[in-house]
Amino acid sequence: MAVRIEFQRELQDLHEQIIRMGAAVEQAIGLAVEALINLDTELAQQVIDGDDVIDEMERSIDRKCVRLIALQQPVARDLRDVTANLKLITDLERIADHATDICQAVKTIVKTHYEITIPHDVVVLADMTRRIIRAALDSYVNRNKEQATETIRMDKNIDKLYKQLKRYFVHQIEIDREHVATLIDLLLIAKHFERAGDHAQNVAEWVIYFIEGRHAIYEEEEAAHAKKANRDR
Amino acid sequence: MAVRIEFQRELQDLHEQIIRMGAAVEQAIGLAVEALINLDTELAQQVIDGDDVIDEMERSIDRKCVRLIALQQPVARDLRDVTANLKLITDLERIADHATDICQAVKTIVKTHYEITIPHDVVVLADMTRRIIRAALDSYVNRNKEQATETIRMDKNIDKLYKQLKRYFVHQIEIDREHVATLIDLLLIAKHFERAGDHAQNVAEWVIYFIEGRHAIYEEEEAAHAKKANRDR
Amino acid sequence: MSSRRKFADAVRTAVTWLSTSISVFVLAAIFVFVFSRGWKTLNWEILTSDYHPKNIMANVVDGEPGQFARPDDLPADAVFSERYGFALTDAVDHQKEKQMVLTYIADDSPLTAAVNAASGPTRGDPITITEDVQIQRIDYMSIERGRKSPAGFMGSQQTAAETIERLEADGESLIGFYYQSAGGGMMGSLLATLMLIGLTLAIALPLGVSAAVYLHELAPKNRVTAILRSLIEMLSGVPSIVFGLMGMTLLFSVTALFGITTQSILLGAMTLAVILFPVIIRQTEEALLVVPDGLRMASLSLGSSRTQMIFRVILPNAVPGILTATLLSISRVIGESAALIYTMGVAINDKPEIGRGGTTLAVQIWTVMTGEQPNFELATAISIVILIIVLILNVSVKLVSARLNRKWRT
Amino acid sequence: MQDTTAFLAADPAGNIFEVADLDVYYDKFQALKKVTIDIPANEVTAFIGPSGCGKSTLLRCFNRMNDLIEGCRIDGTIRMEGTDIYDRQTDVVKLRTEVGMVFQAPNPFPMSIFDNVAYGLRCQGIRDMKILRRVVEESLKKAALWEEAKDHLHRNALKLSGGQQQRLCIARAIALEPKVILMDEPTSALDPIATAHIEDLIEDLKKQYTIIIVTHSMSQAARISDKTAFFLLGDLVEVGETSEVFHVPRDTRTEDYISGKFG
Amino acid sequence: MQDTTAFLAADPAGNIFEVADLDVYYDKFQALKKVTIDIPANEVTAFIGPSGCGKSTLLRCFNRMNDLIEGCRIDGTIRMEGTDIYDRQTDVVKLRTEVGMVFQAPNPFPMSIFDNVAYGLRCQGIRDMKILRRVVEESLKKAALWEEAKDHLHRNALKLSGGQQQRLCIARAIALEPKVILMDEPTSALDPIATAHIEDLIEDLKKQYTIIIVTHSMSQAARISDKTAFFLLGDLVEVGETSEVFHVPRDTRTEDYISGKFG
Amino acid sequence: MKTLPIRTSYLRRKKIIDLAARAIFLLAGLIAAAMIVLIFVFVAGRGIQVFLPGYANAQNLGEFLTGMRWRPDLSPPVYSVLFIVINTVITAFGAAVLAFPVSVMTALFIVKVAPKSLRLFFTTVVEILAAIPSVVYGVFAAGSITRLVSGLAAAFGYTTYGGSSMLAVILLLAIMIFPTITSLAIVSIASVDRNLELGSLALGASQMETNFKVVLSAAKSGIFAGLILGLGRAFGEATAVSMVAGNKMFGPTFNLFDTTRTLTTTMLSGLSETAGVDYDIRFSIGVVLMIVILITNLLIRYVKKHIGGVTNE
Ligand SMILES: Nc1ncnc2c1ncn2[C@@H]1O[C@H](COP(=O)(O)OP(=O)(O)OP(=O)(O)O)[C@@H](O)[C@H]1O
Ligand SMILES: Nc1ncnc2c1ncn2[C@@H]1O[C@H](COP(=O)(O)OP(=O)(O)OP(=O)(O)O)[C@@H](O)[C@H]1O
Ligand SMILES: [Mg+2]
Ligand SMILES: [Mg+2]
Ligand SMILES: O=P([O-])([O-])[O-]
Repeated sequence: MAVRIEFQRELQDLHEQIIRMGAAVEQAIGLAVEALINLDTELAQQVIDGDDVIDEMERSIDRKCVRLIALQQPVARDLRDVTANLKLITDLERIADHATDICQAVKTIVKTHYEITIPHDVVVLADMTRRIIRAALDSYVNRNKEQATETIRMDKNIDKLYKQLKRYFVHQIEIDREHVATLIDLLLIAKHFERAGDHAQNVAEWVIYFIEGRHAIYEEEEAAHAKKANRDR
Repeated sequence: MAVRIEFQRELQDLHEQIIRMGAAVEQAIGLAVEALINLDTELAQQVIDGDDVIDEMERSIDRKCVRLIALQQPVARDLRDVTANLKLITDLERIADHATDICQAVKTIVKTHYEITIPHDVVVLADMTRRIIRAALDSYVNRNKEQATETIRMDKNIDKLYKQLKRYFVHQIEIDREHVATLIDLLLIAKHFERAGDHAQNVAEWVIYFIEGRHAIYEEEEAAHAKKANRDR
Repeated sequence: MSSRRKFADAVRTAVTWLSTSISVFVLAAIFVFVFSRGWKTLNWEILTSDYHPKNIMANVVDGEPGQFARPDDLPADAVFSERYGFALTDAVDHQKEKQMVLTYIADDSPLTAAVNAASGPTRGDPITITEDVQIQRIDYMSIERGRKSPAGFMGSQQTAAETIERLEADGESLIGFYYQSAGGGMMGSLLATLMLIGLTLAIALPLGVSAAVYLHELAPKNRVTAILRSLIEMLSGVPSIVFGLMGMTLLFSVTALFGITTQSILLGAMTLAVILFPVIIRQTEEALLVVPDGLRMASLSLGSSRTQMIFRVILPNAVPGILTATLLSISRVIGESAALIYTMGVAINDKPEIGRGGTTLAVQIWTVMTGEQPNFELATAISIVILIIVLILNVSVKLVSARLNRKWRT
Repeated sequence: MQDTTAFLAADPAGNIFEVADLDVYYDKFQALKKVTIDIPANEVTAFIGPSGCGKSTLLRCFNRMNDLIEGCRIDGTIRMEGTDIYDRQTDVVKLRTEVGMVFQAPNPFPMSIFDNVAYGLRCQGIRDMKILRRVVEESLKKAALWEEAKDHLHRNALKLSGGQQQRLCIARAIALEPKVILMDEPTSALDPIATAHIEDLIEDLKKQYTIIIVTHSMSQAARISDKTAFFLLGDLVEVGETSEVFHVPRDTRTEDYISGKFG
Repeated sequence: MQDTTAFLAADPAGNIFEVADLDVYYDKFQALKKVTIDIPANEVTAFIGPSGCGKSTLLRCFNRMNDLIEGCRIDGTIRMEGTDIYDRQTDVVKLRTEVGMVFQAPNPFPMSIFDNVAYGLRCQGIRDMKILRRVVEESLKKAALWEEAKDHLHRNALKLSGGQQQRLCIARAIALEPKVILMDEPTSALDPIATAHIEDLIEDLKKQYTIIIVTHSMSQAARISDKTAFFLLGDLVEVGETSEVFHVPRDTRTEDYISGKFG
Repeated sequence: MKTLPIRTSYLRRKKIIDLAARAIFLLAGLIAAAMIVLIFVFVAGRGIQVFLPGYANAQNLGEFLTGMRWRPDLSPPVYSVLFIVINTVITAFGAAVLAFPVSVMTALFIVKVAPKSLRLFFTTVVEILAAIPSVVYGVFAAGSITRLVSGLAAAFGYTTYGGSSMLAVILLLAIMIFPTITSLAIVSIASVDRNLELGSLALGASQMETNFKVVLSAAKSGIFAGLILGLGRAFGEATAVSMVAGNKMFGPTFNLFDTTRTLTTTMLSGLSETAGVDYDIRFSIGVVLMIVILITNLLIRYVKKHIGGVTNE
């Protein structure tokens, strides 16, 4: 017979709220990608307007976490659960912010230069970002360490693609003087996607922290550190 | 007579650790600015190498916060203290990350084009960023709501300056084909400073949350929201 | 531990062992004394017979002498009549008077078939005498004088030997005899004791328990109650002899209302009831005290009235305590002497009545001990009876209070 | 309800008790000082504060158990659904059937489980076994004890474990269909597991009853109550939503107390 | 120390107690089952677990208070600094001067504060008032009671408040300069403020003494202990650094217990 | 709204029954409490009577209180009580001095030292001693203590009146008050908090040190209550004492082997008629006896308060 039913219910509530927030964030990024591809300002504006809702979601979850800690004083798994949530929503919110920024940029692009085709790689990057966010959220929903690790791995590719894109844009700007502003905006958009991917990776790391009780990167970096220290000698 | 001496001591410890981390982050940004102005790759590398230390600091503080919550089960002010810390170090770490990215960019710039003069406004932006970080940390150390509010206000100027700079760079790129890569890097550096400023603002917001028990932006946005809702009708 | 500490410990232990053995020794001494002196005396007879001997005059139906043989197991000090088939022994009774006891009677001795000679409705009723009666006088047809003559104390013969010799020598036939039942019994005191116990409890228990309930459950916790309480407490410090005095002044006037003008069992019972108030109140209160306060709170918070609380929750739980109080009271009644000496008198009454005086077993001991010649035999015999009753009560109290204690465990 | 008097009597804000300017004295000692507090219906209100601050004293005012304490004097008013319970005409015995109470140490009567629960009803003159049986079953079910007890209804209640006994005491109070259940440190004699069960039960009961609970455990107050009132030396220092009180207390004394610092 | 035997005797890992395969029986009932645990010196070790799991039983083994319990039997070994305390040659009285104990309910002797603290010394044959006075003062200072008590050293100890009494009991134990102080739920009879004081004191004492504490309060174990051992039905389920046990317990039963779920 | 079928008629009846029952309980309490007052009033009233001028053969109060002779056989009879009071005090305290240490040690033994198997036995011994009625003690004393005393006296070259003597009284009383003191001591020692004892043991005291230093001092107040009770019994004991006192006609008696006379034996001596000076004077003695007991109680309370060196304030 399980006890502390009330607390279990509250924790359940919290998870649902986070999943809802995750869904909202995912949607925001999804819409941002669409707005970008179709250069749809209306859609972009929709995302921008929606950001407030996500911000409010974050704060509400924040409050809920702190309230749970204050009132229910969880320990062990329960505490890791709450603190991981507390940290992870920052990242979710950040992703949404980046979606907003992307949409802002889309609006600027449309305003300055309507007839541009979005480079294919940006679309790929956007898609990868959407996928990594989805993966991170899935790993959260399923409390699945493998999925989380996979998510972290995905970010590497995003970073690689972004670097590629950056070189591409520098080149493009050098040759296409007309569209400097737009290209720069596109570059910044890519940067935003890359950043969003980073945050998704963070979410996955928090999932691992929740499951394992320690920071995922910790050991890896520890090892890296040790290696470096060795090298430095 | 104060009781729970041990807990008070641990909390004190935590504060000192955060202040140390803050100092390290401030220094990182400071050095990044210097590296940028003098285009000093060695300094830049130093900042990049130092990032690991700051990352480890974040994780250590993270662990300490969670341990404090688990073991000491703080409530009220103490709990706000710990949770605010838990959130705020994410931002501090992010600032340091941006410092690293700036230094990374500095290295690229030096590699591609040595003889550039950094636009004055970038230096101003860098300086403002350094100041806002210092202000945020001061407000944290002094638990001072006025300082924190002031910090938040400072970010407005940074944002404004960044927008100005972006326009400047677009223009510059349009006219200076040779240095596209460098200029784009400079733009991204500016973006990083702007972002760092954003995070400093977040730190200040957490300070206010700690003092007030509610999110600083909350009411403001609430008001904004209400206004918007009115407008929408 | 240092050897000095070990030695000190050993000394301390030895002291406690020694002290305790004193009490065991004393108890053993008392029992040995009482039983060794009283056990011989104690028998069914003495339990059921009266204290005051009864005098009986009888005529023998057929007093012709026969020929009897002295039985072998007759003790040497018994004097045997070969013609009439009985034996007498010299003895001293509980009042230290010389007696001749019929120690043997043959199956067809003339004494076995006798009729009541005293005038009255029972005249002519057959009488069977048994051994151990005290023969005062034997009437016989004297050869010498040719008429009815007495032998024994009422004649001039003072000893069994003289009496038998007289009968053997001079007795043509037996006519009748006069004897005393053994007496020295405790039946009357036993009955008086039982009556006293019943009466005392009937008065003391309801009052005592009610008073305890009042003090513990209802009384406001203020000065007045504290004073009431200490007044009752003081009662237990008053020596019982003073209660005797009180009985004779205060309660005497109460019994006078019932038309009783002498010392009486009722007066004794009322006096004892007062003595027992503190005992019963304390025992009951103790039992009430063990009832956890939570139960009272619980009962009241469930909307019961005080009275409902008392009768449904408190008293049922105090029953073992009240039982203990009862047993202790009985014990006290049985043991009490000084107060009763004043209120019930010292005269042993074989037919006790509520409105008349009498002695309890304890007072009977006092009476027989303070006569001209202390009668240790009877006193110790009664003591044995008292001790046995007291022991039984003691064990019962233990069983009851063990139950009381068990109840609140877990 | 359109009737104005009824409207005035009924509490507009959904408070079942309204305490105004309550002073309680034990002889000369003032245990509560000008306490004014509203107790909302169908919520859990927790009283916290250091030992001797008057929590239990206030609790006992609600069913007038203080009447039983010598020298206890009360000033001010306590209204239950609009009527002053310290009025001369108030039937104290009836009040106590409407305001049940559960004590610190489980105190079942030394009778069978059934008789325990039926006790209050019998005191009200209800003898009908059909009714008794129905109410006992319902009450035990509400107190989450039915499953464990249904096969031993006639076993002595003292055989139950501490936690079960406490639930029995709750069932006993529920049997009278009270509006309010007062609990004075109901779990301080229990181990953590039994405590967790009682807390779950309280969570469940608050849908139907108003619950006022005194507790020494701040974390318990935090966990289970909707409102928390903090007392200090007879003063009501602060009362508010529990989440507020434990997150952003308004008074520094509350702050210090709940975070374990003092003075 | 170069002496090898001394080196062997002294514990390499800094453990003051080493319990190996300890079984404790009360008549037929086995209260502890093959318990193996090391108690590190100069740290606070907390024993937690549900009622009846054997915490107190194990605690009482360390100063052999179990010897006083009828029918209590012990198998296995407990070494204190390398020597078996259940050896025949062990002087129990001496052991108890080295392993002090503080009980659940404060139990000062009905004597003056001074005599309470001096009691243990006097039992050891120390009569010199100069020494006694010095030790009493030091002990009271260490127990953070000196300031409150120094002006009433000859007042009856029963006049102190519960928390002060408990600190007095700690001072009393300290006076004998023990190596270990055992505490069996030392604050469960105290209010939160007094509890906080005792906890601070424990924090302070652990620099000089090894402390083993049994507690029902998981949050207390979390707050003050360095190591936590969790018992269940006579089994030692888990022992480890407190921060680990409360953050990442290895056993799900520990997890369930400390987070208040069960079964 | 309540669904319970509660009848108001029942509730009204409940209230009336409640009030009536309470009145009855109160009455019982008042009666019990009034008795002691009535005793004083009535006994003292009758006791004072003999000194009042209207009384036939009225006695002189001063002589009654200060004289050293009790001669009801003279004419006019002489009744004076001072030497009897002195004798009473000597015998009672003598008995207490003998019994008290033995009692306390025995109680300690029974509760703390005796092996568990013997504990019940010894407890029972004390309980039986307590339950034995005083007349039985009297018979025992008259039959055996007196013999012991006369043997002892012979050894010291004294003669006694068949063993009836002050020493016999003291021994008898010591035996009689022993169980009283012991049982109270047992109760108070047994109720000493086990935790105190464990506390002492945990401080490295041995079991015996604990018993003497901690247990006894914690049980102090109960033990003294026992002493008071025992002394009360010694003062008030009548029947048993009068079987061995010998009732000396003058005094006071300081020789252990000489006969003595106590207040209670005087009250029981020559009890024949129930009227006249010789009877009424017993009430005066009763008053004296109660005053003596009262003074003794106050005295012991005072001593107890100032024993042990720990101020309770
Ligand atoms: N019956 C009483 N007589 C006299 N004073 C009392 C009585 N009951 C309580 N007090 C005093 O009133 C004050 C408040 O007592 P109360 O029992 O309400 O405190 P509390 O907050 O419930 O404390 P705790 O947490 O210890 O139960 C205390 O100082 C107490 O000493
Ligand atoms: N003296 C005893 N005789 C018999 N059984 C005992 C005795 N003391 C304890 N036990 C049993 O041994 C088991 C362990 O008892 P112990 O007192 O060590 O538990 P605990 O964990 O300290 O519990 P708590 O938290 O209730 O103090 C329990 O089941 C208890 O019933
Ligand atoms: Mg209370
Ligand atoms: Mg225990
Ligand atoms: O969202 P970031 O500012 O951390 O890139």
